Amino acid sequence: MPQEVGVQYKEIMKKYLESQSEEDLYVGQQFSRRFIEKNIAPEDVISIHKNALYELHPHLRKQVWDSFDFLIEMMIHYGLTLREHQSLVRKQEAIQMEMNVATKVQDTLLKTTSPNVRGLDVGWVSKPAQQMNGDYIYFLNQEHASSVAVADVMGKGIPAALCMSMIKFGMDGLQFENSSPRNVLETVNRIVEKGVDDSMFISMFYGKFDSTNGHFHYASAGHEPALYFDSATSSFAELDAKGLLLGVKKDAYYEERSIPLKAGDFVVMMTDGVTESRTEEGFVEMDTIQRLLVDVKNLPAQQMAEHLYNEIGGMQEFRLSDDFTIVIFKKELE
Amino acid sequence: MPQEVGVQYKEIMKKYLESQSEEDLYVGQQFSRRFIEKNIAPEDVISIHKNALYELHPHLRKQVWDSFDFLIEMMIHYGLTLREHQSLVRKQEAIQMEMNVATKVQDTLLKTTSPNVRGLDVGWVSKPAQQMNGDYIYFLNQEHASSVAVADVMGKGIPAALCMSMIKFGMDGLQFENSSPRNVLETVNRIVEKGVDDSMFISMFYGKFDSTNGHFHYASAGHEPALYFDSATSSFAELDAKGLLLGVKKDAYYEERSIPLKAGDFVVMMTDGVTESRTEEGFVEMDTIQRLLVDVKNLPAQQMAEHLYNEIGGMQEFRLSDDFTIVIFKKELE
Amino acid sequence: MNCRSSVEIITEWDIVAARQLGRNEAKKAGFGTVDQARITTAISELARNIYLYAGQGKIEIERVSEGGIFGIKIIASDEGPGIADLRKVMEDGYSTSGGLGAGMPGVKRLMDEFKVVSEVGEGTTITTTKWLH
Amino acid sequence: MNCRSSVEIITEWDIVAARQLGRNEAKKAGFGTVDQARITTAISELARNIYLYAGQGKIEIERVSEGGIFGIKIIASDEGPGIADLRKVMEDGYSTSGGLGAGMPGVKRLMDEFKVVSEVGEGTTITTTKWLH
Ligand SMILES: [Mn+2]
Ligand SMILES: [Mn+2]
Ligand SMILES: [Mn+2]
Ligand SMILES: [Mn+2]
Repeated sequence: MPQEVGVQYKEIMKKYLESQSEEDLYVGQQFSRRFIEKNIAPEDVISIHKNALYELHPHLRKQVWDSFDFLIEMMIHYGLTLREHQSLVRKQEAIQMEMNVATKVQDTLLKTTSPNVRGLDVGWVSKPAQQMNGDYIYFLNQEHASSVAVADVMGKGIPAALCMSMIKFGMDGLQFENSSPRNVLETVNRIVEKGVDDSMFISMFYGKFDSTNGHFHYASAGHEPALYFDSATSSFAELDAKGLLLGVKKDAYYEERSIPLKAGDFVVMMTDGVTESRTEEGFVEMDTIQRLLVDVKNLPAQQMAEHLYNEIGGMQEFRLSDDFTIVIFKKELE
Repeated sequence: MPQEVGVQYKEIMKKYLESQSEEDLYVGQQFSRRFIEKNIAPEDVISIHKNALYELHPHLRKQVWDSFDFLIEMMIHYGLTLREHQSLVRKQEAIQMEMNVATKVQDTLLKTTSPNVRGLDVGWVSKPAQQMNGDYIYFLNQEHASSVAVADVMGKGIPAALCMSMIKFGMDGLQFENSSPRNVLETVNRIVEKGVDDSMFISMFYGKFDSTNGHFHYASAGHEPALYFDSATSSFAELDAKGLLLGVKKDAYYEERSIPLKAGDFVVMMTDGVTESRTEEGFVEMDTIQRLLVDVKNLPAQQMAEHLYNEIGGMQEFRLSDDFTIVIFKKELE
Repeated sequence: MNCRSSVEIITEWDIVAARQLGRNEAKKAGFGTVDQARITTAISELARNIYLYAGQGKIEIERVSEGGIFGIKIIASDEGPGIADLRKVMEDGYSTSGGLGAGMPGVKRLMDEFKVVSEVGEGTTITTTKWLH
Repeated sequence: MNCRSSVEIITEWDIVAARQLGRNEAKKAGFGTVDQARITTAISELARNIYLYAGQGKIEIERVSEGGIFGIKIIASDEGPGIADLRKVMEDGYSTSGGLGAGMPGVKRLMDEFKVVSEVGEGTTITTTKWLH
């Protein structure tokens, strides 16, 4: 460690010993902040201190100096921990960089294209609570139908990301003729069941808007019910269907249901990050969500989704405790 | 911090001040090891030390005690770093657990089955340098052909793992009629090019043994050449074919070549983790690899692969600097 | 038990005044030397943040008690630019590598309780308490 | 410049003897108090490992020089069970949480150069050097 640190230390301490002023302690502490950066270990500080004291008061009894040697010995393990910390910080930075790359890869890998089918207005928002999103939206676009899978992978981070890529490629391989919600969930369930071990579960809601007859078909693998807004009565109903989480059982059965959508009706598909949003006052009530949706029911679907996120996210100061995903399918006015 | 630590500290220091023996320092240091575990910060140690010295030598001049107050002030930032370290260690442990889950998911996701086609003996080894493997082996088994893709994803860890899952699902979707090496690489290249951003490259060697005519067909996307052993002349030749790394260019062209395999001939496909193994004496020479293979040429392919790993891995004390993958296709003796 | 003293932070020397006040109050409240130093360091960091990022503000120090336990509460407030990304500010900066000193996470670690309220364009108020154990 | 002294490690008290020898040699070589303490701690850890895991072994201490720079070399050897997974032993154990003290990574950090040779069933030899800067 540089000689000059010792000289400065002595000067600052000398002033403090004369004045005992807060100012000198402040100067001293500002000075000490640089120690760690300069790789000066705590045992080095004791040694610097001992030397400074010796130069200022050389005639103290021998035991004082011996006691400093003892103190140095007691500090060695702190010095080791400090160096360990520095290596851990570097490791952590490397992991952070890796996560940044992984997030970019995931974004590119999982990108999906909003549907564009006549008569349907689609909006969506998906925000991760931490760096990597464990919620997943997949759009399937066909000539006369628009479908969406909204999934929530249990767990977060890297394992969840791997699972999602599996879902994506599984769904990429789906043939047109099998794209009914029930068939999709059955197929994806088989892929997930085969591909991952028992500790991984995925909930999924699959909704399909058929533009030929204006019906919304859906099935659910243990997912949050969707919300259906009936514009005629200005009331909400939950859309749910029976079905196990993906990956639990090889030959799971998924119920398929449907509902006609009239102009101005909309369906809101969500993950539990929306319905179980926690604020300082407790969970966000379903009533609140419905009220927020009604407030903006005449806006385009994308603005509706963003409004819901801004309001509910805002209630928790955007410190989400879970990934937050909303997809809105809204039947356009003729 | 517990009162009793101070009492013990004083006793140990007192003995040391009387004897100045190494034994007392040893006892002292063993005692100090527990400090960090007990959440005693370095500034606490200074305070304990000051009190102990005061009880042993109360009549030292005032400046000594003031100097300890100064020293405490200088230690505060060390104490903070220590606490930061403890929080970082916990974070690191959480990441480690996540990585363990991810590795398990990856293992299940990417599992592949060794081919079982008449006349061909297959062996393979794939060892990661760190926790997650960035090399990837994919076997494709057909009635009269056995194929293998050996890939090395640039980069390691999580982003690499995501890429591999993409390759796997891409290849799962391949149709039988398109399984010629050139077609496979062209298809996978399109998937990779579409799926990942420009920072990700993958090298791949694709080899296909056709049991109907005993030929080995191959193509390469910027991968290490394979080694062909001609049992008739007991000599090696490199098998290479022109082709860009996967993901560089959308419409990359891949050359396809082939070679007849006679009984006792074998082909060794590797990643650069094998050919660029670094030992204390420098890189492992190709000669060494060839000699090691000849030594065991009469053993089953699996044992050959393991022998190569044990020898080359051993030279670097199994601290691999890169993922290490070998696949051996050996034409069986009639 | 409701005497609140305060120091306006305008120049760097006011940081020293705030420290001095904090140390005195901590001593009077019965904290030992090491905790006095910790409380003073927390005040120092809060005051420096005001000085550096808000230009000016105020440090208030109050002795408090709750359920028979005594402690010291520090309120650092300013009408500066506010903190846009609280999550980021509260993240460990790993003082080893950074040059910014202890920062918010450091203050949180030095004290027992910690709360930030901040609005962009409106200012920031940080309330933090240390209890006599 | 080739005097090698050594201590047999059989009982816990031999650890103290090895420390004493190391401290004396480090002092003679011209290391300051703090580095003396670091070298002694490294020896202490190595000797304790021998005592705890190999039962018995030897610590040798040698003054060395290379290109005009002087230093001290410690060789810790035993014929104990050896280390099966060197990679794991060299990993940071994060002494904060573990109870095993500094361990191998700690010794490596206390010194400048470090090398382990170990064979299962044959024993372990650790060679580590610190240079006078
Ligand atoms: Mn989730
Ligand atoms: Mn969720
Ligand atoms: Mn690689
Ligand atoms: Mn490689």
